[in-house]
Amino acid sequence: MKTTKIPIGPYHPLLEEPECFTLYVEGEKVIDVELSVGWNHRAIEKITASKNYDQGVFVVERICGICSTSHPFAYVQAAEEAGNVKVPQRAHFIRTIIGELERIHSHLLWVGLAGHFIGYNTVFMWGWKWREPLLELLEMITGNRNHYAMFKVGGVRRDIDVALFNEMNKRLDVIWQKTDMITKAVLDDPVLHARLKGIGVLSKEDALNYCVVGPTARASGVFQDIRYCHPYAAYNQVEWKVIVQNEGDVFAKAVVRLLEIFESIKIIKECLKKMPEGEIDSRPEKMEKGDGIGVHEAPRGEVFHFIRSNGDNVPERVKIRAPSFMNIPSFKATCMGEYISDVALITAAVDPCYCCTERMIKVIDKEKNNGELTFNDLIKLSHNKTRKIMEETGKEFIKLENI
Amino acid sequence: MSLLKWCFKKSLWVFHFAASPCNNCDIEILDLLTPRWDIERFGMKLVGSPRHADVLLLTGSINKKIAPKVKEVYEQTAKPCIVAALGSCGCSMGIFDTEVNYNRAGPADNVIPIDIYIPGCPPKPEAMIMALVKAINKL
Amino acid sequence: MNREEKIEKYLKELNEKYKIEIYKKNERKYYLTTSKDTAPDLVRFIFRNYNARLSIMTAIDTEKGIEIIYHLPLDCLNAFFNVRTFVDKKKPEIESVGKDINGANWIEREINELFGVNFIGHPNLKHLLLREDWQEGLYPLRKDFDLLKKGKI
Amino acid sequence: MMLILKNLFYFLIFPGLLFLTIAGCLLHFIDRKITALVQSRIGPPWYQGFADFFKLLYKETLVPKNANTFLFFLAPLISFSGTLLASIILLNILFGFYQSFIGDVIVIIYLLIFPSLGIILAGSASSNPIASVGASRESKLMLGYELCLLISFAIVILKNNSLFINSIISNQPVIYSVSGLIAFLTSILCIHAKLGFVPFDIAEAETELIAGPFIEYSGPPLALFYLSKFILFLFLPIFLVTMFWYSANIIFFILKFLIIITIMILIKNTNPRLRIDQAVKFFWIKLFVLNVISLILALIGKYYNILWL
Repeated sequence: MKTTKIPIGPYHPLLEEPECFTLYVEGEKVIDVELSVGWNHRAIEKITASKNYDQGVFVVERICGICSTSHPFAYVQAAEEAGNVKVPQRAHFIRTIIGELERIHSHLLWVGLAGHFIGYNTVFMWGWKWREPLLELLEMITGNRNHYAMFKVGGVRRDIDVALFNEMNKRLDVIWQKTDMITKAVLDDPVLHARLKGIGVLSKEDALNYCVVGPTARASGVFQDIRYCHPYAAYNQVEWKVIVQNEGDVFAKAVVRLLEIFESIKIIKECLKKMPEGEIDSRPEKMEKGDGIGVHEAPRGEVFHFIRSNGDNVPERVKIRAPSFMNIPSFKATCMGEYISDVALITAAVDPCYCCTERMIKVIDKEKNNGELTFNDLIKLSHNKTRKIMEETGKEFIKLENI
Repeated sequence: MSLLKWCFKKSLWVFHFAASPCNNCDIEILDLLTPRWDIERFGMKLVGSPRHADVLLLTGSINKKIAPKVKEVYEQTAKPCIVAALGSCGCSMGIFDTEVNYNRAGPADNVIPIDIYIPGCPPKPEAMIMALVKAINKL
Repeated sequence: MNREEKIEKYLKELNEKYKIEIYKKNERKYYLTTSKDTAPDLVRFIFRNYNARLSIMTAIDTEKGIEIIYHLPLDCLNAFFNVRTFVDKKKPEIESVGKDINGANWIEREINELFGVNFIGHPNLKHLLLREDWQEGLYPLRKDFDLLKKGKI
Repeated sequence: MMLILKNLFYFLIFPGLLFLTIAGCLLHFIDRKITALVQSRIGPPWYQGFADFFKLLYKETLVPKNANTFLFFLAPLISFSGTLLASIILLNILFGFYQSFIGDVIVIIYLLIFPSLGIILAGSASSNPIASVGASRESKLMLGYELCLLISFAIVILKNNSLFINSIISNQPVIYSVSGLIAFLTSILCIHAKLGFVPFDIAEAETELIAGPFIEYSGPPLALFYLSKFILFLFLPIFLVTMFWYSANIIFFILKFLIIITIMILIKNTNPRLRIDQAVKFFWIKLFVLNVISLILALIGKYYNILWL
């Protein structure tokens, strides 16, 4: 069978962000995936190491546009643990509300995009239409549609006044019905079943071995949710349940995300009821020496920040790890043996956020020195690549090591 | 020729092109297609390949790795085309404009000639539509 | 057997098996400092037996050499085990964990690229982040990285 | 001399190029407007079809370095000339300017292959691996729906036992028989796939293969491709109405034409894109069996000349 090499990206309408993976394809079936990332590296760790704690929050917020409150959430918690700063109770509740509002609009965005990837543009338009009132709500509370600048070491920058409470409840009820409608439309549509079920399956062992996080892991039966396992902010004062599916295919990931929207709405409503009075910022003066780890369950998984502070107001070292950094290598396990038209959907099922991952590099062909490869060059290239793999591994195609 | 120029103004095909952004501007571009801010009213359509494109929406502060690709795609688009730098990253490297950033290849106009600058992080969809309308009148 | 006893049992086990020095930051974060050669086995032991998850490895450029911390969250026990080792700057080398924890592949490639730590036995130690033609021997995140002679464009 | 002028008028002005382009662009506008309204958006202005087409003429043409330039420029010409010729023949016969010659149904069916042929040629001519995958998908899809289309046309010819369009028009419309109805519905799905609308737009699946075979085209060649798509969207429903459901006066004819258009747009907006193997399976297993049954029914009907069967 003639194998052709399909370079997808770095510029492809399917992907908002640049990321390039090369598929080795036999006819329509994918036999090998080569991942190249690195288009987005903006040296954020080096920049944050030269900014003090207040400026750092703004830099960290601009890592990713969709989860633009997850990184500050983790950064601020890491700084508070490093310099053991106290945070008032009301600030905890406001942080939980903003975190959950962002999870809803991020999941609605994903549902729309998934619909767009399989050509179902009406779901794309609906999903994004019901996301607009949410962004307006966030604009009312924080002043900006996406980069909220709400968080600060030691508390929150702005308070949510009581007048907004019933406005939030009204909009959340509207979103509850609409997501209900979308979930019914998505879950029992036979064509969607045909397109989503049984493709890109990530088994539980693979999920554990690749250390995937977030909905990708929960869709493969791994019980892991940072809000439940390592409770922080106000998540342990509000009861909600973790959603786990076992099939591990794209359909399970869609179900996990849709049901999580309902959980988030429940969390916000309860937080609004139980919101205590009190001031929202503990205005820390000095930071003690020490290390701090901050984790937060972002819409895509666990965001991890590590800060080492040496007493003055500039952190000595900031380590940032986005959820997609662990989820993207799992393409290797899920894309093998699928059709090209499914690969687009499988890579999107992980809801990769390449700006978060900020780890992108392009594999340049050494001998040709990225000269213009003609069509039969491509075929020759993938031929000897597959032959090399066949000899090396003795007829076994999947090589997990060289990602 | 004025008929063709009128047609060019009335049907701009937009190609979105992310050069190491924080993908907030990319999501705002997609917001333009949704029912709330429908740019199809002005005849604009998001196309997949630079060959079909008239407007090049460049988002993000370009890093060293992506700079050659930016030039490559710019040559690939059929002229006459408008190039728009979107967001404060595109206009002036935004928050990443420190000499500490070892991986920077400068804001957008270091790499390709830019016609429109749309500031804001992220720029509001209304701001983007206003910028595109201004670009149309400038043609 | 509730949370604290389980953690105490694990720590006692680790203490006998490996030569480690335990520092308890608060009741959820534990830092285990060991030497360069026992760290990978310790990490594999924790990963396999206590079904922990390798969240990330942090590398920090300190006077005592390059400090590498393996962060292993134990999800069912709401605790973080962080294994800390030091690698000297002249010849930074450590055995790779990537062979049996697949998630660690990219993490080690990134540290190798930004700090220059060589991971023995890593299957595919190429550039992950920077360009292919980045100047050899120039590690951006090290303290002595001179901003003037940045990598050639 | 007068004859040449008359023919030129028929070819270029009335039922020919000008009329087709205007009607095609208007139809394209109706299609996009209805899709926008379904998605609760305000659609494009009425002149959107013209603006898109003429703007592409204004752009420069880029040819990839390794592409086979002769084939690269031949592909749009083939696809455009095929659609134009087929629609001119049919419309002239319908408007009574030309006499329908023996076997003109066969000629039109033969000319309908040209647009898909043009797309496959375009895909393989431009040296882009993505375009070649698009071309191979288009050929697989064509294998799928051509068979069912031909069988449903065979039923019509069988029932009217003639190859003249005039006689097909003059006889009683085929749709009022069971096998005719089944053939009509399956042929709607087949032309849906020929036009490359959403459930079957696998060849130029926008999110997977960027623009499929058209990825390397820009400027006038791309304009020709889009124009042939517009004209096909106008011509194919008219062809179906003449074959299955012809009615003399214009108002009923246009009404039936609009019914087919709305059916197609509704199908387009309400379901996602199928994978190539699912699409081909759908055509070969589900539709093919249905067509064979209706063919047998038609044969029985013919033999025992029961009219309703």
